[in-house]
Amino acid sequence: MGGAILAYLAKRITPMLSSIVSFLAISSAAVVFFTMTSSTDVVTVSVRNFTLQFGLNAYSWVFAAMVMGISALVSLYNIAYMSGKDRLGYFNLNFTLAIMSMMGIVFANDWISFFIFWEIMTWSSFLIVVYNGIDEGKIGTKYMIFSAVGGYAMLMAIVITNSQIDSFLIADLINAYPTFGHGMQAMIGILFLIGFSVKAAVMPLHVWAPRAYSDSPMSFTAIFSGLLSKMGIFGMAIMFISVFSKASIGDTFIYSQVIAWLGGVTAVMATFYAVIQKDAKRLLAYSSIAQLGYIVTGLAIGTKLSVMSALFLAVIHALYKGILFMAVGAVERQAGSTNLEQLGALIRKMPWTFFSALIAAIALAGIPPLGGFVGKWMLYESMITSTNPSHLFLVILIFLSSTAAFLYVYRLLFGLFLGQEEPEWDHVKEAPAPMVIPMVLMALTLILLGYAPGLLFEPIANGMEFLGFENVGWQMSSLSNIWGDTVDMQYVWGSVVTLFVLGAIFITIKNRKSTRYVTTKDIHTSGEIPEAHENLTYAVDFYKPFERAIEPVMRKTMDFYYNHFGNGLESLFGFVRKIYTGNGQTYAMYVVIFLVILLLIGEQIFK
Amino acid sequence: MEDILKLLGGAAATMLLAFVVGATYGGLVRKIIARTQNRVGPPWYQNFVDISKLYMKDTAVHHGVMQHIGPAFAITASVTVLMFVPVLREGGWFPWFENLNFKGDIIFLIYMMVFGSLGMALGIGQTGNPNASIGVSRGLSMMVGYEIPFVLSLVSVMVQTHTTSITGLMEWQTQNGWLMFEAPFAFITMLLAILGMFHYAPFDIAHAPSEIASGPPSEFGGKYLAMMMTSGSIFAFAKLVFLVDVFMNGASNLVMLVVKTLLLYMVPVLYGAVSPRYRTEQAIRYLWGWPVFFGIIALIYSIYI
Amino acid sequence: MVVSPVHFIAVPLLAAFLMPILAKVNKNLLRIVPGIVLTYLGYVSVVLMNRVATEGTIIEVLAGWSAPWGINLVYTPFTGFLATLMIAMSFLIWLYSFKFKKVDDEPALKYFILQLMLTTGSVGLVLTGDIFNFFVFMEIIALSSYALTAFYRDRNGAEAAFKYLLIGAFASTLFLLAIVLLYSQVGTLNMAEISVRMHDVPTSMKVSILVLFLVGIGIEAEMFPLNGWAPDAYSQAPSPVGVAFAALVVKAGVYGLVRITYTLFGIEGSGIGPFLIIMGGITLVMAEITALKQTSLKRMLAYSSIGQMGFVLIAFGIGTHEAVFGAIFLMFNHAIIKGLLFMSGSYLVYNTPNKEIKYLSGYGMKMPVISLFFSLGALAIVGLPPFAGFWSKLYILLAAADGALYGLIALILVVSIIEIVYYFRVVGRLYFGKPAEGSIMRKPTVGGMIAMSILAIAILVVGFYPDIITGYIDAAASSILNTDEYIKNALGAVNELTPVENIIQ
Amino acid sequence: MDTNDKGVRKIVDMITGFARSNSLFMLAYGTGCGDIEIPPAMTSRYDWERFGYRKMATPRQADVLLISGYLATKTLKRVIRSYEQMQEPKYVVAFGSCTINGGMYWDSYNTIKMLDHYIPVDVYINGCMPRPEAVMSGLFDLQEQIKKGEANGAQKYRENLEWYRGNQKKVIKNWVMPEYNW
Repeated sequence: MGGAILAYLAKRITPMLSSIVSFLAISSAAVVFFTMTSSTDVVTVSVRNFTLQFGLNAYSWVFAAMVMGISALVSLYNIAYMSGKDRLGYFNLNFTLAIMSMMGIVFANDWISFFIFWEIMTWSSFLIVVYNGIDEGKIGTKYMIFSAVGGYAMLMAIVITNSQIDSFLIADLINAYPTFGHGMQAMIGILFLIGFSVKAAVMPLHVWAPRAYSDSPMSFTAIFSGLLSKMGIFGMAIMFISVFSKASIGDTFIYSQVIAWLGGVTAVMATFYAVIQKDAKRLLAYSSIAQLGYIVTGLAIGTKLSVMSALFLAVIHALYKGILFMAVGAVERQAGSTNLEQLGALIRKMPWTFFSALIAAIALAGIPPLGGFVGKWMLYESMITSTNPSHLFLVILIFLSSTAAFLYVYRLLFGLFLGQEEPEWDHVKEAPAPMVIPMVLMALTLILLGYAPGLLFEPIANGMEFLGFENVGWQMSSLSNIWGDTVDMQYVWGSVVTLFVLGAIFITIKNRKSTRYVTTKDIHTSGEIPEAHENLTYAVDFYKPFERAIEPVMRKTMDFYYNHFGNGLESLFGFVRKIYTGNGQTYAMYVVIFLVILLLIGEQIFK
Repeated sequence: MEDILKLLGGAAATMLLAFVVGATYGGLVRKIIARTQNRVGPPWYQNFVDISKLYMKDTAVHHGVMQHIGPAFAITASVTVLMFVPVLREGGWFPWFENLNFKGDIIFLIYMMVFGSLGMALGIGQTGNPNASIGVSRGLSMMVGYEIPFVLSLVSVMVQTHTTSITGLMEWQTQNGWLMFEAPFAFITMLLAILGMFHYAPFDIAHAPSEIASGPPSEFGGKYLAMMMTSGSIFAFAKLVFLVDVFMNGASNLVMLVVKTLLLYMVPVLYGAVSPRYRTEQAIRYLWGWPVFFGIIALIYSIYI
Repeated sequence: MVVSPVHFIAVPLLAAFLMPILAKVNKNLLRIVPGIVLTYLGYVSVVLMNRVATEGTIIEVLAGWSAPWGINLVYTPFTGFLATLMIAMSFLIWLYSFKFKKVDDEPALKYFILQLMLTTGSVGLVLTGDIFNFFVFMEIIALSSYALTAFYRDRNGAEAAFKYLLIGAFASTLFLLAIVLLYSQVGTLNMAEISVRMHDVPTSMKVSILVLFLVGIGIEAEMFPLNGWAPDAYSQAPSPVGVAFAALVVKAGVYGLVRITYTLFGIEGSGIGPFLIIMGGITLVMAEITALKQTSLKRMLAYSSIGQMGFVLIAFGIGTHEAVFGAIFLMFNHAIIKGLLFMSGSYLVYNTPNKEIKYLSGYGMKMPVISLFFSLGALAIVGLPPFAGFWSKLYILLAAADGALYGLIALILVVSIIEIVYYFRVVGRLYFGKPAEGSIMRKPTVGGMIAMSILAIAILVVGFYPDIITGYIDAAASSILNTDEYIKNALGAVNELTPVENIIQ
Repeated sequence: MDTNDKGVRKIVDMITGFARSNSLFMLAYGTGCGDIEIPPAMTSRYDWERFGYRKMATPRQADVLLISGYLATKTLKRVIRSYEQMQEPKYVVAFGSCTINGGMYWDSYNTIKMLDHYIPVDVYINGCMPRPEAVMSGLFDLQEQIKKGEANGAQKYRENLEWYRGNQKKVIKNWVMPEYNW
């Protein structure tokens, strides 16, 4: 299996390939994957004195399936989206590399190959981030720095682990972790967590994310925020569930608390930032950070229900955020702008895009009866039923963020698709089929998962049992917490769908003949007649009141501090480099001084 | 088939009840406000007249499909909430009022309650009326304001009673007494929260009458407005019943139900009848002030009791 | 014909001296001869590598004189590996600079001669088993480097060359002094014998000799603070020479350091290991910090290669087999990667005013291939998988972890983050922004393209399948670590002529 | 059931008439001095909410267009637009002598004398100004008409739209009224 992926990797690099080739490659890989998932063979590649293992297990199957399915669809979208752009080869090479490296990460059985693919993912995504050539705020460099911090923290943890237990296998770490000393456990745990938190954009390490998401081409951002960030979740779940739970020390409890609260704070702050954004891409980028915050919190709480909800949300988030980014990409490609304050009323021009975006938005807001609600419900229940008081306060944080999420969800739909129609956007057409089909397919998947979440519970439950939970229970379409309280999705669907259909039918047939459509210029304007060019839509500073209300917490961004830190370092280095004066005598003097010093203290140094 | 029929019949009966009571409450509220302003006020059945008149209006214009089905969203949400809320306490069931009470729980209801407003907001958004959009922006912002104390109070109640289903809550109350007294801080928080929830003054900035022309529903007339008013009265009733179930152990018969709900309803109404209007950010700051404070006390109380 | 290590010295020297005459015959011979010579040497080295792999160390005694008076060449796996590497690199440099100057102007003559001399010097320095020849070859390197640094006869070149000369003079003096002292103590110049007799040298004398050696060779090895000459030399010399410095001179210096510390004095027990670690660490940090603040591409590359050398020193200081393996691997990687970076970088900045990075905006579109090479090199040298640089870094880190030097690991990783910053600043700039008006791109020569693509392919291959060379490197590492075997081989060859004891009295 | 059956028709009409007449949502178009008489009618002295009257802010929701005081040609355009945005059944109540015959502006060059030529008026209330009692009695008349089914101004307007349009275009020189209104 891993061998197949590696083969694809190698094959990618040879030709400068077009989008179609990459789509074919990815989809064929997907087909290969979904057809031979049963095979649990282990491919080993041996390098000098250690061997790289690739294999599939119940847990990684979830992520592998997610990556494969979604990236196949997205690469189909990619064909139409990238058509007409230049340097396609460059883009698609990295695009495919990133996806394949994700597969590599998921398949890796040992830390070395994990790290190798992790870094490939990092630099290929970096090259895509700089593809558009936007360099506001040095975002590419920033992304690279943060990823490097994370990656190297992980590398350090890996080599230390190897020095402890002479093995790179993930399983061996899991088994050996309890035997380490406390300091060692703490160090390895923290280093790994830093490594994963960067990709999962947890609060203090999230600075790179918004711009990196919004500046890279949308067809990649769908992957970037949907899947690539999930790799951090992938690792984190292993750490939290398999490793820390076995730890002999109490302070893993502290980690989980800290990380859980960090996740909560991330969710709230990112949501607030998302609410006040003016650009659709930026809004979605912040919202991705917020959603990842939920997932991290769910993992950190670590009960059966919360972990299940976290993994469920991970998959669902990949779906709906993929749809939303693709929809925004479609709007960007068709209308040439993503500014929420200028666009409007595209619903009549791009109905399919609107439909899928609507479904995705409902799922994102966690409103029943779609899949998003299932994940959120499990998260809340797991927190409320948790024995740990701090989770009960955390649940308020999460609730705040998910209530505020309605705001930006509505802002997104309203800004792009609703509001007054204007001659400026009359030329806009519906996106071509290759872009629409993936969106609609994924939307339908969301609906299906809302009706029968069990389809997704099954693999997740298997994965969790692999990770070390006992008998994770799940029903096909009803949720239940440990207090035995249930929500029956089928009845919810029954009532919602019946009522909605009844209501819609009633409202449509009620004196149908005289009901008519009038343009959005025909509105109550106190008798005034709006000219064709004047736009009466209220879209600028849509949430100004809310902004004013939350203004106290928004004064300083984390970015601000990082920039100051960076500038400080730069100036320090500038001072240090003065040692190299570029003057021959100085250098000679250095030599002499060095010689003298060594001669003086040589006795002490060299026995 | 049999129970399907029972379900539908029960649903219809409950809807009818909810509509009647809700609309009557609406009329009473208008009457009460009129009294506080030293007027006579309309007859109690005024809302029925209005709604039926609106249903009878001939023409109806809409600005697109979302506005067309927006009211359908609203009525779906309110009736679904009604379906999942036990109208009468166990034992005192009218045989057909047991709708779907065991199929959902409080978290689900909290989310279901915002479903309608969001669907409405989508419909309103398509009208392109600036006043309507302003109303939506204010309304959603204020929703963030009052959801927090609302949720705080409910969470503390759930923690205290170790159940998240309403029927469970009611069983707990039949054994240990009303949560209104068992969880006093939670109740205070809830009272403060519903001030915001029912959108009466001082929290009526969302559809500020005569400031932004009748706010979000500006462009809705005829059957659309009628449907919104229907769902509004049903929704009000459903919310009241929900609160009564949570804090006053439901009601065993319709009379008690009416009394309790009316008592609870009077809080926002009377408070609103004599209040001026908050601006949005003031409202949010207010709702995140004392209510949240009490809510946190309630949470601590419920943890360490 | 029978091949032997002697050819490494003899052939290029001969060629170098013949070249002026050949140039009289036909200008074109001038640029062809080095190619032929280097190809032949490559063949020789490959043959010898295989022979070494099978039969073990080869000792070649020159001119019938036996050790300790005679000159002898010791071809161990380690030295052999380095020699092969150097010859391969200088062959690529020759390819790269094939059309370096127009045929009819006379600097080309100098250039090729000097390059050959440089190669001779470094290969000889690596191969010789005799401390005085060591010094001689060091001088050959130094002289040719001075000349090459000042190759463009402009002010900067002259200044750089003068600095280099100044410091280099120190180096030679101290080194010579050390040799004299050493000879006065042990009465032999053969390294093997020296290491045999080292233990009965009084400590203070030993230390002072060591210090002199360290300083002398440390200058060549670009150890902080003795590396002031390097950046100017790198950036002022013609770009192929920069490659030569990175690939040959520095490697020779490091080899000298290692040979002296490991073989003559012995690493374990003595405080040399920690000393090397500390000095390497300081060198690494200082160099990378300084590189971060550079505005000129070549200077940046120069400082970065200093940093890499510090990294190598750290690895040698750790001194376990893993570490030495990593160190040699890193030397190899650094040679090829930095070669690629210098070659492509010099094309990038060929026309930008004083080689500043900030003029490189958008070259990615205009010179796609070169930019691709540069990015590849950048990715590889900061040690990102799946490129060559990753493995060496990984092995060194593993060794450090085994030594429980967690602080050191953290230091290395922090420094590599700095490295990432300044390399990716350049890469990012290459790929966004618009090229400045009227920036003329220089079309790379065919030879240059071939050389660069060979290097790039080497990087990729080693990255994807490191086992292709790890075998040799392992052998090299064990050979450098195993001093006794070195002595046995070296002296074993000697003993047939004169037994050790009658040398002593 | 057969809606043509007399009895059924009668009952239906009765119900509709009752409902429509007892909840009049008013869009008050107050220009000039007339509108000052509305607040006393609304507030505690006369309190017309007793009869189910109610002020509405938007024409979409209103049944009655309450035109008070004189109309200039400029304001006429707004009135027409508002009237056309209202949804049927809709009624017009004009009060104050200015709306009847120009009143004290009878010789003004840009005051609308005969409002009836431009939009159909169901009830005129005379007086300058009519006191709240007068206003309410006028509204009672309107209620009676609605009950009897005689308040069909909108129907009239729809039937001879051309005539109304012609009159409107005559007085309104720069006619930019968008056609989507009606």
